[in-house]
Amino acid sequence: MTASVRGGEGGPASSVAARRGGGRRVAVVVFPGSNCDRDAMAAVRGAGGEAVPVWHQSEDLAGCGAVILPGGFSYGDYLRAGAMAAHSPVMRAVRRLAVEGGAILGICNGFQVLLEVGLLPGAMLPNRSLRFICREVRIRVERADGLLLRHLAQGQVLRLPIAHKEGNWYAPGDVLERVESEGGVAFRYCSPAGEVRPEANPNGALANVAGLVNREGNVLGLMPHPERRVAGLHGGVDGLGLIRALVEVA
Amino acid sequence: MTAWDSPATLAIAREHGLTPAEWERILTALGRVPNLTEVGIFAALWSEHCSYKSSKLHLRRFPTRGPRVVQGPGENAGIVSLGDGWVAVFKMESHNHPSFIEPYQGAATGVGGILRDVFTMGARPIMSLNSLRFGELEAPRMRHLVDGVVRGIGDYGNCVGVPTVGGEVDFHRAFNGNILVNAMCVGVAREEKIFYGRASGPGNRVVYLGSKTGRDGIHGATMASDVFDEGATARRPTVQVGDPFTEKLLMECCLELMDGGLLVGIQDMGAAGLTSSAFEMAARAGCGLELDLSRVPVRAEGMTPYELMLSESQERMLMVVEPRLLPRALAVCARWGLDGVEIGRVIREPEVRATFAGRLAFCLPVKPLVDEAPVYDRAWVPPAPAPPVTLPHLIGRDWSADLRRLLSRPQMGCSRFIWEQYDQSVGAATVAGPGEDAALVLIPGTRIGVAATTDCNSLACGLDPRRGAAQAVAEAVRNLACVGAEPVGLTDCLNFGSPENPEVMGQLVAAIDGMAAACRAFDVPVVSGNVSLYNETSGQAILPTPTVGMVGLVPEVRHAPRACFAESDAVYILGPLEGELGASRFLQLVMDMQVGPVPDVDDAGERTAAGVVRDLVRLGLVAARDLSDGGLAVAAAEMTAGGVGAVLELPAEASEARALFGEWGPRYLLAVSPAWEDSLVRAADGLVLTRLGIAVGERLLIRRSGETLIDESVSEIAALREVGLGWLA
Amino acid sequence: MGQVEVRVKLKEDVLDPQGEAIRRVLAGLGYGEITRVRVGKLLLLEVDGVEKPAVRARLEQAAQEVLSNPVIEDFEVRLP
Amino acid sequence: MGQVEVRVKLKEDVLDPQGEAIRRVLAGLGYGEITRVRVGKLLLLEVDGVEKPAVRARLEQAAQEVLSNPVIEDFEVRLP
Ligand SMILES: Nc1ncnc2c1ncn2[C@@H]1O[C@H](COP(=O)(O)OP(=O)(O)O)[C@@H](O)[C@H]1O
Ligand SMILES: [Mg+2]
Repeated sequence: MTASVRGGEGGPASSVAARRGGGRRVAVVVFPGSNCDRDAMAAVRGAGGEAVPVWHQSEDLAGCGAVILPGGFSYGDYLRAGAMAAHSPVMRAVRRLAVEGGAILGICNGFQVLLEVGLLPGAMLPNRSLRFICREVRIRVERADGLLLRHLAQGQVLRLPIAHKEGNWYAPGDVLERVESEGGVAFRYCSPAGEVRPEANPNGALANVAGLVNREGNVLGLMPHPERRVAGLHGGVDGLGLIRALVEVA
Repeated sequence: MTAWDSPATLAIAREHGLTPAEWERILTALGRVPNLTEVGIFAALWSEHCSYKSSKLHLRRFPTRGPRVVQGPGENAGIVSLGDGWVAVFKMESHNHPSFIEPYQGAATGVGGILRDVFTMGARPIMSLNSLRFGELEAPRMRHLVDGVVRGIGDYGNCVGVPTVGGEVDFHRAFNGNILVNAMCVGVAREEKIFYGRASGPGNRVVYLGSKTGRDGIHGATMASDVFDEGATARRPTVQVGDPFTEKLLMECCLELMDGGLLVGIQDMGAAGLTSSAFEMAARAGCGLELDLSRVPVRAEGMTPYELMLSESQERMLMVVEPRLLPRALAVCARWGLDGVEIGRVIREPEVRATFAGRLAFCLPVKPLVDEAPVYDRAWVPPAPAPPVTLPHLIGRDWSADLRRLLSRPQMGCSRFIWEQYDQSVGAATVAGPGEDAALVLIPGTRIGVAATTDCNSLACGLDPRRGAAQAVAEAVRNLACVGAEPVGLTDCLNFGSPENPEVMGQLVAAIDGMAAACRAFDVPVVSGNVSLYNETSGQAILPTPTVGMVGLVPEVRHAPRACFAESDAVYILGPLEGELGASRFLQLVMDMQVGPVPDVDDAGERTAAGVVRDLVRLGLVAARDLSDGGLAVAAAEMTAGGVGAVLELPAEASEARALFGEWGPRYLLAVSPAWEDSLVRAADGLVLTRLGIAVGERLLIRRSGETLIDESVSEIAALREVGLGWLA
Repeated sequence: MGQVEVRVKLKEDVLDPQGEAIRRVLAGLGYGEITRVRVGKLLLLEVDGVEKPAVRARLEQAAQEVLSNPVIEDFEVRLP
Repeated sequence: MGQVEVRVKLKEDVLDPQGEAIRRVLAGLGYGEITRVRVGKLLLLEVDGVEKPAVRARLEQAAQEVLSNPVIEDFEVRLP
């Protein structure tokens, strides 16, 4: 079902620029059960952007050129994480934005939604431990180019919290190969020194994948929560780079 | 005639847990014989859980007033002012029995209930905590219970998106047959946006919101089913299942309704469901309600008024709305995908009357049920003083081995395996979470910090309920100080055995006395709470566990409190060098002795020391840990969690056991960067402050007069602390 | 060796939040004809000696004690 | 109205940690004869007009597009 929309065949970014009204407006989608939407909006505002909540039933993104699909438990994650949100009307607008080259950031549940709609490859399985895991992890930046990753440095190690029960990324062998060869892995779980090792993998994700980016670089999904690390009192600001990049392209 | 409106008898009343005297009282109050549904309603509202009939008399001794108190006990949750127009709304509640029957759903619905108690007052929940008591891990079903409870708490809170940031857990054989699950929630609101559970304004509409009603947790129903049998199909009640997704929608919907000024009053349907919400809302407003029970949305077929009134289906609210605002209110509900259904209206007469299928189902006056519920002065005997004991001669032991033993016990180890299953940072406002002495969470969009901690040493309360309860308050004050917070209010959950046992009643009375006295001493008002009685199996009561949930304030958070050593810190102990060994973890877990006197709280000393620590932490000058469970040795071990060890030298005159493992009293371990040592010394002027050494390297070394008492590597400590609950991983 | 299917369902009267949420989404997508959804578990076991009565009895026991939660669930063992 | 059963199973080559965990627990309890466990979902739907071919086709579609994820799962719709 989702094959037809996989990819995002790279439309000109200019159409996005044309649509936006000058302000750095970032849409934050609110699904029933989203619970990191406020955090995402606060992070956007902190980075100098205007955060625009967009209800899941909306057919458009209020003219925003960038969107965050926030974390949470859309529809309770009662079927599969992100599965039901993938069918919300707003996701049609998100797909359009992807094709037009707008910036899309899926965090945690938002990442799961991006997989469910096929904007990013693979699927999420329950964590290897079968338990919800909330802890700080390190992720290594594998790509530092494109719309969303450009404020990061390749090989840089970020300290961010994870909080999920289904973050065990999986893809069939051929898909994994393609993802790897195309440089689709944006982040991998790693040790404090930046080594990608099995012990550093909190949930069993294939190839320690913590985040993926599409070929065009405008659709990014990750399990850790950058919006929870954007102020000194959060215990770090390692999430700021991503949020800033998003605000700048909005 | 159908069963639900057939006249009741004394026998039926007794099956519902009412006494013959209570039955007489009902007959007098009504001047007629109630029907079955009415007896069910009386039994529910006069139950221990709803009426506090055994404890009420004693609860009156709690100090409940203070300059910050906006709402004391009696509402769905207590409210204290935090300044700047903000208030904290909080409460703690038990879900012990349901969790023992079905741990996952029992714990989950416990969390759901306490969240509703808070958001029903117009507050957005910003954190959850929980206090857990399990039996020995080897006891039947115990691992299953631990696993289920932790998953239940996690799955529910995580899904709703309220961070679970603290709590406590203990294991003792006294809980083998009766575990404790106490959940606490703290919310915040603007003071002018507070809502109350009042059904005022005759003519206003009564609206049912949320999940449909099923035969969930209808208490009296199993016993009463015999009565139902005249043709009607009696069905067994079912276990309540939590639906955190609906709860999340309900929360957002209610907050939007309240923010938009669309409600007159609102209350969740908690224990005793529609019964308690209807009668309590009417009682608070001095009005009455008229309900059409046929309109209650149902999930199961053939539900009777009896069942509709007593169902404890979760995620349901009762609201009162002005008629002119009703369409707008219902539109908000619809937008959140929730069914809002008008089921009645407010009436002037102080009674609740309900029709069902066009017939009168019941008509009961509000006052006798709520305000005039029975209050008992149950017989009690003062707890016997803990027998004097001669402590063993404690010198020259292998103290390192003792520390290792302590750290590897489930009671003492790191509870990481529990709290890693909780989302601690959703909300992006958690400054201090599990693993620190207290939690500290910012009010969204501000730098105002709200701190919270739960505390109770069940063992100490078993030995000396009065002092044990007082110490729980003191411990909470110390824990708050360690994150820089001053106490502003307290909620409690009093978990005891049967009040019909004079000894248990004596424990309850003593614990309330101790807690009340300590609250006065620390100027902390009690604004909400919960009593859970009959916690026993085969006549064996649990250890008395009066859990304290204390909320603190940091007016402006500038620094995240730290709880670990940093390289080259100077390490001090503030307060007496030696603690007391009575009721200590050392005696319990190393010497296998559950004995000893529990000391009185040193009110003045605690207040002064807490004030000093609080100020230093606020300024970001020290890392602080109070010396409670396991004393100095364990606190120092915990402070190595950041990877840095310490070399500490105890003064020659210190008794080894009491300095290393003594507990109680205003004692803190402080780590301060050398640059701030002078400030620390000045701040502690007039208090006992002893420099013990420095934080350095990767070992924890504690010496006295050149002799090494403890020598452990930091990594070994970390590994040991994972042992106790490691099986959960 | 044979494949055994253990079907675990919530008891009829027990609330099924999952099923209800799924039903709502389906209704929103236009599948109004689906009027009720209940979610259960399907456990597919590979079992040695499944033809032996003793093994079959043990499977019943495993389903009751491990695979289902008798407080809220019913189960059914389907042998090959 | 009829009861429709939608069976959703993980694809054969996808790791099933839950199934494996259950197998281990069973083995620990002495049920060594259970050599493999796979966990799937059993969705029980009540459907109006299930006898109509159009409705049946729509059920297939719902199962494929909503109830299962083709990357990791297979599904089967069992009509009454
Ligand atoms: N059941 C629980 N839920 C959440 N956090 C817990 C739980 N049990 C313990 N914790 C956390 O673990 C830490 C250590 O607990 P404890 O030893 O009871 O602390 P303290 O002695 O300072 O009160 C605390 O930060 C506490 O919040
Ligand atoms: Mg403490």
